[in-house]
Amino acid sequence: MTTTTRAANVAAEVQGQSNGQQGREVERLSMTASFSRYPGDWYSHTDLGFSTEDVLAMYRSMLLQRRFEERSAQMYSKQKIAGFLHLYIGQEAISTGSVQALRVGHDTVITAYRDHGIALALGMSADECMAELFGRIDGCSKGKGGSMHFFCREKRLFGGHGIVGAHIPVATGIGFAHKYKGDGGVCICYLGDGAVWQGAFHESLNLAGLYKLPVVYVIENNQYAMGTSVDRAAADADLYKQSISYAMPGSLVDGMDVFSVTRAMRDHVALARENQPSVVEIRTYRYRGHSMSDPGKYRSREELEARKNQDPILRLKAYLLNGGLSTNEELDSVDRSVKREVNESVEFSDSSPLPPLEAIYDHVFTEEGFPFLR
Amino acid sequence: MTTTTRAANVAAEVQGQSNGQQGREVERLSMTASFSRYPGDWYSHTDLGFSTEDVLAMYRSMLLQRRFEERSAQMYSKQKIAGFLHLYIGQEAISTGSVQALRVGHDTVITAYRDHGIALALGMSADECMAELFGRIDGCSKGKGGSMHFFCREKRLFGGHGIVGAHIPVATGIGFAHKYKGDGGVCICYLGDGAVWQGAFHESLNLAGLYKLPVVYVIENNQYAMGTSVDRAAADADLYKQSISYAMPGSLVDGMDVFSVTRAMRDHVALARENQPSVVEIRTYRYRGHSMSDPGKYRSREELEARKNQDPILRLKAYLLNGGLSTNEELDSVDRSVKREVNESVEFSDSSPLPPLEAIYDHVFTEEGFPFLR
Amino acid sequence: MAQLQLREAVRAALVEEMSRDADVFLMGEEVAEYNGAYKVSEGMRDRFGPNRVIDTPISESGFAGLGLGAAMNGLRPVIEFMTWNFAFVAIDQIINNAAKIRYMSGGQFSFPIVFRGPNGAAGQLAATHNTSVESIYSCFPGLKVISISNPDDAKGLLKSAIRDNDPVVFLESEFMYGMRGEVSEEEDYLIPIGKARIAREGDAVTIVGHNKSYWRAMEAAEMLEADGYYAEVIDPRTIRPFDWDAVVSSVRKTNRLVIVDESNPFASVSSEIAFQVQSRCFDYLDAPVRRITAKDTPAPYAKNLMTYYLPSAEDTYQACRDVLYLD
Amino acid sequence: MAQLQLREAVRAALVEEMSRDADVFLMGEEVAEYNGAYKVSEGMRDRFGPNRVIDTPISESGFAGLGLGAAMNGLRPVIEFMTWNFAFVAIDQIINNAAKIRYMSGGQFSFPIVFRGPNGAAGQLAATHNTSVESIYSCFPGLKVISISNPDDAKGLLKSAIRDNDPVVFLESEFMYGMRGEVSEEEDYLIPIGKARIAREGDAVTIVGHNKSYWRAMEAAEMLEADGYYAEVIDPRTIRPFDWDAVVSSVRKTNRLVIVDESNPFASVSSEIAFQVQSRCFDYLDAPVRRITAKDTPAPYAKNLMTYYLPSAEDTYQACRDVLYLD
Ligand SMILES: Cc1ncc(C[n+]2csc(CCOP(=O)(O)OP(=O)(O)O)c2C)c(N)n1
Ligand SMILES: Cc1ncc(C[n+]2csc(CCOP(=O)(O)OP(=O)(O)O)c2C)c(N)n1
Ligand SMILES: [Mg+2]
Ligand SMILES: [Mg+2]
Repeated sequence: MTTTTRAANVAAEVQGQSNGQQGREVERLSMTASFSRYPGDWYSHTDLGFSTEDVLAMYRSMLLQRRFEERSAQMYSKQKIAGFLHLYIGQEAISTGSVQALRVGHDTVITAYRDHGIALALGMSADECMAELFGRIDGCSKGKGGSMHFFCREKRLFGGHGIVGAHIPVATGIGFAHKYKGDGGVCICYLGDGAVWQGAFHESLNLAGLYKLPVVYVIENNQYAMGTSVDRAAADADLYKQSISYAMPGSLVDGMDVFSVTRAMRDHVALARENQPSVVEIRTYRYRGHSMSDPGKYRSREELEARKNQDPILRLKAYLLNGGLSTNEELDSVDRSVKREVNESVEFSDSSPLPPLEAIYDHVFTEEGFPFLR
Repeated sequence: MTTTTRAANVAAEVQGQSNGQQGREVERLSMTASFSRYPGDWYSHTDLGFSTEDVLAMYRSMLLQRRFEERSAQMYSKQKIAGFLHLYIGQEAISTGSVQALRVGHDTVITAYRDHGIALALGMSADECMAELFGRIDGCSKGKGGSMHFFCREKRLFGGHGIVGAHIPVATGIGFAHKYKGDGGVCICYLGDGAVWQGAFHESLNLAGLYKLPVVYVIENNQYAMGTSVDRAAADADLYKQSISYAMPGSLVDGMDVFSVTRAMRDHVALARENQPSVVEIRTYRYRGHSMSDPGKYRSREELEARKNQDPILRLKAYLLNGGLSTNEELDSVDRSVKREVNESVEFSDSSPLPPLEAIYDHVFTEEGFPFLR
Repeated sequence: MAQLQLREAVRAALVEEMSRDADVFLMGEEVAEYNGAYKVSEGMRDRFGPNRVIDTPISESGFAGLGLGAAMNGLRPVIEFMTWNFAFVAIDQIINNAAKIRYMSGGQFSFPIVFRGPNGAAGQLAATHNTSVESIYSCFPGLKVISISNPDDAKGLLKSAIRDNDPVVFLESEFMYGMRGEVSEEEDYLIPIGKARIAREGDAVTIVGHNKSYWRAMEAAEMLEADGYYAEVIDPRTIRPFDWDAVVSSVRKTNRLVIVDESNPFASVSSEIAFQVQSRCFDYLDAPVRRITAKDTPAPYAKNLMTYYLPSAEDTYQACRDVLYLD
Repeated sequence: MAQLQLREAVRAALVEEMSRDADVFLMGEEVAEYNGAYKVSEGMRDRFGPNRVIDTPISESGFAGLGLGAAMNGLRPVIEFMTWNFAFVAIDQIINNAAKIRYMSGGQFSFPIVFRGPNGAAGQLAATHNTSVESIYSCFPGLKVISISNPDDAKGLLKSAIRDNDPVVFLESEFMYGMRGEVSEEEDYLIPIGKARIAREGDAVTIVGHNKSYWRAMEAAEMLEADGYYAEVIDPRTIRPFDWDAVVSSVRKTNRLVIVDESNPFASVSSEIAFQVQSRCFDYLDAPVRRITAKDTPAPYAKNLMTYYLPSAEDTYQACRDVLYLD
């Protein structure tokens, strides 16, 4: 782990000892694992080589995700949007922070159904994202996917996936192809704390470790899988430790600080570029219910409020203001511009056509003229 | 792990350190795992409370498995037996050793398709086992299962299973039922080194750890899964370490010494009786090919010969003779009696009838008169 | 008769059977503290405690297999899949272990277990969240498959399924959980597995539909009645074993069969019904067996496409008119 | 024409396509150092190196998904399942990811991938090792399904499958790997996906059979010829898309159809063929469509039971006589 210069690496050697007698050891029990940690409030923007503009752009990115989703929640109540709508609100530092570590358009990204944030952070337009939620042909998946299935070939967002855990092997293969082609790309695979307990996670990590694939497995630990808190699902709730079984580096990151996420993801992406897969657990929090129908009775109001005080956007705002990098006026105008973009995306989507009925047969196969049963 | 009195327990604390600065720790990275090891040539029979008769019985148990399988290999070439035939030869110390830790008929056992050894060690008769291989109605599974699917309700052998890894969740549930019913039983789940990389393993261990189930997961590491050596399948070839991710105890055991196996299994069964699941990796070796059709080209003759020198049966024989516990004559007569039993089982099976054709519809459902499509 | 929502009827069956038999337990994602993703198990954890109403991690293969082991070792598990779409990661446990271990053991072990959850379309959830699985599980001898269309059947058949000593795949529906209907208050109300329900008598055409499709069949029958034709509507309720006699006698009377089946068409339950009926009613059929199914595509998200995707009452009605040679 | 074993024909297709296109690779359990559990890939690791012929751990879900990701990111994987029985633990990857992601992405990503391996009965291996999976995968729009019966088709169709830009489920057979047959030596021998082969012309009855069942169909046809009746035998070769025209025109000529299908009967490929034929040939059929399938039970171990379990040429012959009303 030569690249994690600023993070402490702790290597543990657990050695078997003979059973109270000496000199009769048959095999030595040993275990090596390395861990890093990326606490919050640790890195300054200059530590990370960011200009003021860079930081403002990150602020805007996070705010765009926030406002986009607040607006889509409204549109959901107006029944402009249907199906499931899983909001990313509270987790925006992860998407925005990790994009700082990527070569967008070259490196690949794949995630689960809570995918609006990463889509916007990668630079997909609010228009195409909102239109997808509306189920219109200008949507990023042409109205075929909806909220859970945002895709963008150009930005190399490989989805948006709804079966918990099922995209993890796919990520492993995306990384495999990077290595096979030697294109220098890496794949970032986001997954929820709940997805860790699918067999697919275990199989994928072993394959990645065995074949030395350029993949970073990022566990977005927002403390809950629907109503189940991590400790009610996990035999061991420290998810970063999962890396040990595959002889991989693992890190624990404060996901409420976009700079910590940036630092961690840069380190792990650098490892991946050297074909060392790894695990990153980013601790974050989802403010909203699991999806629109979830009243969230499984947690206390106090817990929620306490977490909201760590809001990644407010935190970055305070950083900008306290550090004299920006002013309230400037940040207000960012807010206005973001709101305008989101409002326009709603108008855009409202006027985008529904797909024609015959489009139901499009995109099943690449082949034209497949003889469907009718 | 209060019960593993004779085994050394090593607890490792991996603590996160601050990143070169002090007093700004956000979270502490910590990891606790305990390991034990059970080397060979370590335990005497008196250490384990065995009488000479006990040891002779263990010797006979192992020899019965060996001769039974040598004979079934012959019967396979004579086409009395068909399908796959996976021999356990070389691994007999595991079955016989672990049975010493069980309350047979009360505790439950489940394994994969390499199941003849454990069946005989549990006290199933050579007759019913051989008849099953012959596909006759007196077989332990009435000719429905064959080599891979030995079952015995009475001895609580829950199979013999052919889909790699698929019986591990079943084991977890067998253990669940022991705990639910409060019957004090524990379940031993044997699996191969190759089965570790199925997702089912990961899911099961997490469930067992979370619900605190009385299950011992025993990895029979015979170095190969078909032609794939452990290091060609594993990101980390120390399989006992898998226990860490589930905050469970793990042990490494010399599988060529029946006493080491006994000691380890007693300790782990004791843990299970206190509802602490655990992982035991027993290192062993399979002398024969994976199944009858495997010429075993993936390993050298030298490797094979070196391993044969550690033969668990020869080792116990030497122990018996060197320790003056038995004589060549006595052991020869054990051999003769075993051979007789095996020969008789062949005769028995040859004269056992084939199932009648209408039996094809039996045992699909418990219900009588199910309206099958015909 | 009580008026219950379908979810309440399912719950009533669970509660009655768990009260009756301490070996019955309920396990699945969010069934306990959350009271069920679709509130089927509301209040059950409080009533039976956390040892009998058990939340799981998202490990379908793991907890489906756990249920099987528990069944093999003397318990009677009810395993809830949040939806049947999520059971595909666990299908090996169901079609290899649940369906076959009893057979391979020569009958020594049995599997009194129910796998249940909502099946089929559930709205604009796109391709992976709208699968109808009945034909998949019906393929495998060793499983019983039940698919219910109303609260009364839900209660009576789930109770029978829990008492059955063989593994049962029990298919409900998100869309129908809120549907109210009369439910028998008979004590120990058990509906036999394998018996169809003749929901509406008629002589012009037989319409077979299960689960949500049953309602499309009923709507079509009403439309047809306006034309002066009486359709006989059959809800098979159990897919395996299928009540062939019910369908065959009806077709021998009406000489026409239309099947509504929400599955994708190829090798679906509708295909099997067509095979059996053409085989058993060859000389009685006055028209080819027709079927209305989901489109031969994955399920789309967009609202209009999703409506188009599903079998409709209109298409069913038109198919009835076709086999009656009315147009 | 070259005389090749079926395994050699499969290998020839793999070798040719891997030589032609560096993006094609082969991955699976024991495919490399062991030269394939059934020696299909013998010598291929030596020829193409360990980066293109790749052994995997026993992680079907993991490496099937890995193949899908690789396909999505520009490669053309061939994923071998040691047998299709072992693909059930990976079925979610195939039926949800392979079949549906392209659709959900609005056509942005495609999956040029072949999943291949032996399917169906393979002898006295008992219930979990003898499953015929064609109807299961054919259920899911988004997949193409090919099932071959001889070396020539194996080569020509596998080459087409590897070049196809959509996911293909390719079904071989342990029992047939050693079977020899003529294989075209045409350069770049491609057989189009979706076209049936009329293996034998006749006018008395149409027999449809794929994979091993094709040979039962041929045997039955010969037995029938001894009686003076000529059966037309059709090997569909591709199950999805199915060549309905071939079967329909044949049945319109023979007025009779017998299907041999090694699957368990319920909702199998035979059911779908029956549906389609009764629908498209209603006025042509002189007898009900008959089918000979595996028994409606799991596969047993005992030799006599296993023989009884599988569809036989005798039963097929008898079904032909039945639809000809000969007895
Ligand atoms: C295989 C599978 N099982 C269950 C579900 C239902 N489900 C959807 S999201 C979810 C919780 C996932 O939690 P987590 O992985 O922590 O992600 P988060 O929602 O917190 O982002 C569940 C159980 C599913 N989609 N797929
Ligand atoms: C899911 C699945 N995949 C593949 C196979 C084929 N297979 C049978 S045994 C085996 C090797 C298993 O090795 P291991 O677990 O080490 O057990 P051992 O044979 O050494 O006892 C394989 C790949 C299978 N039966 N099931
Ligand atoms: Mg979560
Ligand atoms: Mg092994």
